[in-house]
Amino acid sequence: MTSVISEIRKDYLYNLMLRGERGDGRSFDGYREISIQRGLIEKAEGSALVKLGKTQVLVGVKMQPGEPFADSPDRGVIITNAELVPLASPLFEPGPPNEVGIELARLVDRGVRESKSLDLKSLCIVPGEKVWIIFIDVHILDDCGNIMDASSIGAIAALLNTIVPAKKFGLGEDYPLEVKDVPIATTAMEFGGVILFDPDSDEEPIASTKMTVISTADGRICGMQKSGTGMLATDQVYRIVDIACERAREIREKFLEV
Amino acid sequence: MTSVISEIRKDYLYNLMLRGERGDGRSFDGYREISIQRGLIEKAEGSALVKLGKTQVLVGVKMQPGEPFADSPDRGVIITNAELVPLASPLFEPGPPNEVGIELARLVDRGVRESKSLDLKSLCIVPGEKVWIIFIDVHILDDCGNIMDASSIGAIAALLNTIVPAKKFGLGEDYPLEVKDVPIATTAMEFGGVILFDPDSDEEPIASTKMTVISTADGRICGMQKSGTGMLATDQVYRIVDIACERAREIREKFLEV
Amino acid sequence: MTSVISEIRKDYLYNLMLRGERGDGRSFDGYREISIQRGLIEKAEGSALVKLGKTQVLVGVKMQPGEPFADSPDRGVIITNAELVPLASPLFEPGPPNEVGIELARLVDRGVRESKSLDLKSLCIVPGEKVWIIFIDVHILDDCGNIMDASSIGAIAALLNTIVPAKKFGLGEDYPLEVKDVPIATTAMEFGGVILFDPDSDEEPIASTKMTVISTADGRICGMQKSGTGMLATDQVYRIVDIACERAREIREKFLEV
Amino acid sequence: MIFMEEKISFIKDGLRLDGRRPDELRPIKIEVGVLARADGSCYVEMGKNRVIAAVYGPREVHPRHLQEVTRAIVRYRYNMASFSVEERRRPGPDRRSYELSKVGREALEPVILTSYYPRSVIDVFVEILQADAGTRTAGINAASVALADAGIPMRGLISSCAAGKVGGEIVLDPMKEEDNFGDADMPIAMTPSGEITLLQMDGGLTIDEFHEAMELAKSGCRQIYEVQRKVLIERYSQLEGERGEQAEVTACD
Amino acid sequence: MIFMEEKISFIKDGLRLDGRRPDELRPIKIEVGVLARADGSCYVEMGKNRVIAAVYGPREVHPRHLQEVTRAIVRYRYNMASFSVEERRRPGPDRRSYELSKVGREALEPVILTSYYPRSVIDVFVEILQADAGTRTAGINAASVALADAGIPMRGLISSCAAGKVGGEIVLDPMKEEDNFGDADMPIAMTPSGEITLLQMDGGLTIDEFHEAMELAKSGCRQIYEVQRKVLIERYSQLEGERGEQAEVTACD
Amino acid sequence: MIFMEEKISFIKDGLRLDGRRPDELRPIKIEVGVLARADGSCYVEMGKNRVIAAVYGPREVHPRHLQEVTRAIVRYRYNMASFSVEERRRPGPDRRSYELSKVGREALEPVILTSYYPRSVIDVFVEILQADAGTRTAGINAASVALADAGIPMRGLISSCAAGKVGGEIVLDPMKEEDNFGDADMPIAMTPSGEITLLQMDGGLTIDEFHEAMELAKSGCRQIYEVQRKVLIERYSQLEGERGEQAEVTACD
Repeated sequence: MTSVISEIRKDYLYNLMLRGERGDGRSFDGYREISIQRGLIEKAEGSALVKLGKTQVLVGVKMQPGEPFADSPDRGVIITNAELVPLASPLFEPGPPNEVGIELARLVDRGVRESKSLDLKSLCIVPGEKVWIIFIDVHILDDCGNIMDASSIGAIAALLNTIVPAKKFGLGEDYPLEVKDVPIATTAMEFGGVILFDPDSDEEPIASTKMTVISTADGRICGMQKSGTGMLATDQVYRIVDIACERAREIREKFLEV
Repeated sequence: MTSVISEIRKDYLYNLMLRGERGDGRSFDGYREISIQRGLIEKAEGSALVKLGKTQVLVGVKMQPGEPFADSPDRGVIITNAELVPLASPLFEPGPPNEVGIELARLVDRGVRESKSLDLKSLCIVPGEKVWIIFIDVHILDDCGNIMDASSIGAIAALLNTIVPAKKFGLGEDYPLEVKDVPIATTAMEFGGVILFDPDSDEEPIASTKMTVISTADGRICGMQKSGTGMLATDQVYRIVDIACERAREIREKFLEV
Repeated sequence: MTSVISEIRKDYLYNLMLRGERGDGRSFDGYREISIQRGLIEKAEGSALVKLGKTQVLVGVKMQPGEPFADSPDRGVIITNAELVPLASPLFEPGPPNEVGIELARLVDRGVRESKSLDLKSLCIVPGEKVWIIFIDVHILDDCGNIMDASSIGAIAALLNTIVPAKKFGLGEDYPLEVKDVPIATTAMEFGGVILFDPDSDEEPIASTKMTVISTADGRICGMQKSGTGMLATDQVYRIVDIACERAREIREKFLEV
Repeated sequence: MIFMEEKISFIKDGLRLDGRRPDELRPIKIEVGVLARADGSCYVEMGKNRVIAAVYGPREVHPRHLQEVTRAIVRYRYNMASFSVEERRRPGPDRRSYELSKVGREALEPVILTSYYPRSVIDVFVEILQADAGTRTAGINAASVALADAGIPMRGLISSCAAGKVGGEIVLDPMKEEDNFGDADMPIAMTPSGEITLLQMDGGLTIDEFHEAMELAKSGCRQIYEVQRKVLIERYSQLEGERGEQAEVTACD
Repeated sequence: MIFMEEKISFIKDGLRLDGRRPDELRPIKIEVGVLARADGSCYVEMGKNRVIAAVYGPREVHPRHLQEVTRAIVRYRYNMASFSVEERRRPGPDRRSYELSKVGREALEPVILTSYYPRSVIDVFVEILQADAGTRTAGINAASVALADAGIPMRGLISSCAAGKVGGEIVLDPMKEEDNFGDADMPIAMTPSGEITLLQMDGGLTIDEFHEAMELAKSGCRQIYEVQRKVLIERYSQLEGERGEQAEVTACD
Repeated sequence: MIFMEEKISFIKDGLRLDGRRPDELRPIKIEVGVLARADGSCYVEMGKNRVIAAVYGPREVHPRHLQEVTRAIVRYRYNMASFSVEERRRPGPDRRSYELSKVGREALEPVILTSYYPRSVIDVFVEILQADAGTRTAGINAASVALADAGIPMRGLISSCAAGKVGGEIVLDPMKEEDNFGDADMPIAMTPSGEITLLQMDGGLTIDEFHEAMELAKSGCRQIYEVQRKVLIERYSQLEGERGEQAEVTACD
């Protein structure tokens, strides 16, 4: 049953694509509507609820003093975690993160880290002893496709909204967390030679390959990840990267510039 | 097979109840025989083997100095755990406690804690640094019904029997643990409008609802928990609470008064 | 299918044994060829790749300063672990060590420990505070039978090859780990009254009982373990022990004497 | 009940620390149909608590051996987001969540007509996004509406609310400070006709105080029921009108 | 073997620290049929060791794929209560319990007629309530009697006992101090006809000492076997008489 | 990318710290058929990396519900030995190994003709015996040859290699220091005809640098492919000749 329906949907979407169309009328490189609601979780130091079409992701940032890693005694610590809770999709199961959740968390983490959006040295309190630990917790609420990009937007939006809770720990007055760059992940999928950006939950199951590109405000690439069991020609990769950086710029300017 | 037999037993017990009777001849609010053997485990600071009819529960209390919780630096710590080991019932499985075991442990813990039978402040050794940790370990040996009440009786009996091992840790002479109240849990089940106390393992499977009431020496309620997938009318709840406090008083006076 | 083939093999091997023969032409108490390659893993403080026939086991030794156990404050710590990774056999599964892996690790550990081949007191750095932790990690690569003996040989060979990394931790110059004895485990299996040493992967499945004897350079026994669901007559046990000590002596002299 | 060093005066001039009367609920807000993937869903705010519930099913049971021949099984998972509390908590269930999942399931199952769907499962997932005392009752209220939204046949909605004892007085719907430093906390859940499906208590109550707390908690449940009902009615009329829009109703007492 | 700072004199005037002769068992007490839910059960005290064993089965195997077509599988779970040792241990199995569960199963399985019950499982659960050196042997002794009590067909009872080397001498059934500070420990288990089903050793023994220890341990097993047998005979005659009473026999040496 | 206190000069007189040119691979050594139990196996050294891969299958799927009706599933397990890195790591998978197992599988699956073996599984196990930057690519190279050795039908071999940016320059196959203190790392895998099956990047690259790194990494893959091919050809001719011997080819550049 399921497979019959999915075959029919696959055919339908494929025929649409041959005519240059998508199920919801978007262009191949167009994104669904984006909205960002910051500060929903007062108990978190920063938070953002991102809606990307019907996809909903809530990101909370918590901060507390803790020990630095031995190999970077004068730098703060970032810990990123993603919960793909079964509330969000019939396909998610309870339990510790599986490889999809782990890959998502590690990609979000890589975006924040490699873009150098946080100055980890400024998060040192006492070198070798006490630094700020920043927990970025991604909580998927409704998976209607492309939770990767929604999570990435949510993470940086929550960080932009974060107040360092210095007072609570006797470390002076609270102050806004300094964010030096705004990395944005954009994801494309490939199916039958066609490249689509921001796939929704109808399109994702027919993708053989997805590719995520994370780019910074100055147009540099700071992270990439191909996933899925298909392959991409080099020129497809180059094209995805070009469009990805362009889309990231638009999203950054529209929603996240301060 | 199993379900045929259980249907027959259900019918049989139901018909008995209509005539105001129980399988073993007890009244609806009567308890099975209780015996308490203290001090069986010399290696524990306190211990009690409780027999409630054929149900057997062994509770051991161990004490050692440790760190207090950050939010109560001048108070001792109680940690209660219950092991429903597969030795005790064909229905128990090896592995970490499931929700039944966790609920049991948390209820036993609540009885000790909320009755204020232990003066946690007197268990502080060095404020903020070192306090007594009290481990209450409930080991179910034979589940012939109502392990909740047997465990609750076992816990307080073992505490009443506990010697603080001060000498072993260089903290002066050993002394008996001070116990300021004797909380007793009593459990009723509901089936077809009838309320039975201290259900045995024949009766428990037909219960749609159980309710446990924990009460203190001065007749106050210090804990309650409804469990099971049925519901109770308010007057049923009130009736259970009244009888529960009465039964608890009898058990306390007969077995636990010092 | 599998069981038909295994029945046939069992018959074949049994008939061979009746004629005093083994599948590969060895005598009943003969070992397969042994080769030991030390130092393959430069990142480990000591390492040895042991080939016992086609069986391959890689043992790595790592050392780092750490806390002593409370009940032996002036002694180093040995931690032995065995990974029966699924690369090594169609019968191994991913996941934490099962009882076979645990038994193997504990036997290897017992050999090193009970033979007193390491002077744990000499591994103390600051009594009660800092001692050397020695990790012996056994990594099975190809299980063609008798991984027990291969692991035991690998462990002591790796230890004989270990350089204490004092410099890395600011504790003076590096120096070779002192090894005071060379314990060797030898394993026999029993089948239909016949005792075979060093069973290969064709022979192991038909064993009802195995017995491992670990002996030291001076011919003392420092560890024994019977395993499997069969039983042994006392004179069988005595015979195994005699041959085991003899075989161990030969292996020690040929491969491990320094 | 955490210990308190200084005596807090919880009630002053007949009003509580947050300005409520002893028998007054915190502001409550309920939205239904907030998630697209779930079969039914509901978002609830009770004071600063923010919880969301989703229902999936009836659907196939995995693993199979949990399947029941004559009825649907009900699963209920209470889960706190890492960022929902003052100090970040490690993700994953702890002993408290196992207990709250059990009592949450047992609060709802009595009204679900499970015999309609043999061999299947009804999954209820409750996520606590922000916690401020009373998450178990807020979660049950959300789950109850989400079950209705998913079209699961029920004997009635379940409404849930706590009563507590603070500063010697019985109060409705205790918030964080009252829960932390109060003398007793008693969450209940009930059907529209007043049958009790959840009852827990810890602290210390005399029998008389217990009766008073019970009646107060029941009155709280009745008020919550009215909001739940109103939200669902609007949702259905709206669905008949426009189809697919979200309903939102805010009610304070 | 833990290390010892000062030399303890383990044997004085031919007697050990607890007054026993070198070839003397600790007091042993065996009760059969001590649990109502289990199919067979047994309580054993050997010195200060207190262990209880239960047998369930033959019964259905879960999960199914563990099932064997031609015989019953045997499972054996050795578990220590948290309060059974000097310093409280965390509940749940550690590496030692996995090993002891394996060797315990392999000590008993040789005498169980597993082919009588294809596709089923015989579950043996051993709980160590108090530990004082020798829990594995006490557990095997209890499990063996519990198997008989459950009516599982066996070729014979298994009896288990350790010999050790302390202060240069081979002794029977070492207690805690002798185990901690001794030179060798060698637990064995055997059938009534003397076949070895468990054999472990750690420490240091010459071949001659090993032979001596083996013979001593076997004599210990024979003594234990007599107690096991006596208890079971009384149990059965009692069952024929009164039905359902518990049998208790205490025997020292 | 770990932070570096002092500026290291990564390239001096056109050569890197280990004497390589920017577009030069580390010495590579490949052996095929190194394990007797596995259906296919391969040992690879790339610089100081030592990895071994085994393939089992096509074989039955356990647990069953993972089975696919129309094709074989592919499993890939990347595992580091405890002693493979500078500081001993705890055994068992961490988040990094889960990710590398996923991308490793996705690098190989595109060329495996899985439809030939419905309802079965092809298991690929990669053990990192010593790690020195580039273990994921070394593992994929080994796994690809092991698949061929196991006779699994494939559209072509997969070859894998990284390019990086260090000291402002794009270099091939970064070793440990270059990876730790460099500006970017970009591992790829590709088919003989140049299609990309793995692509990861972290650090910072302009679009132009990215193009340069891509072309360089592809040239590295082509060199590795030649070694893989040569080793397999020797293996097969050898098998035809002597049967059962091991093939070994060492190639640098």
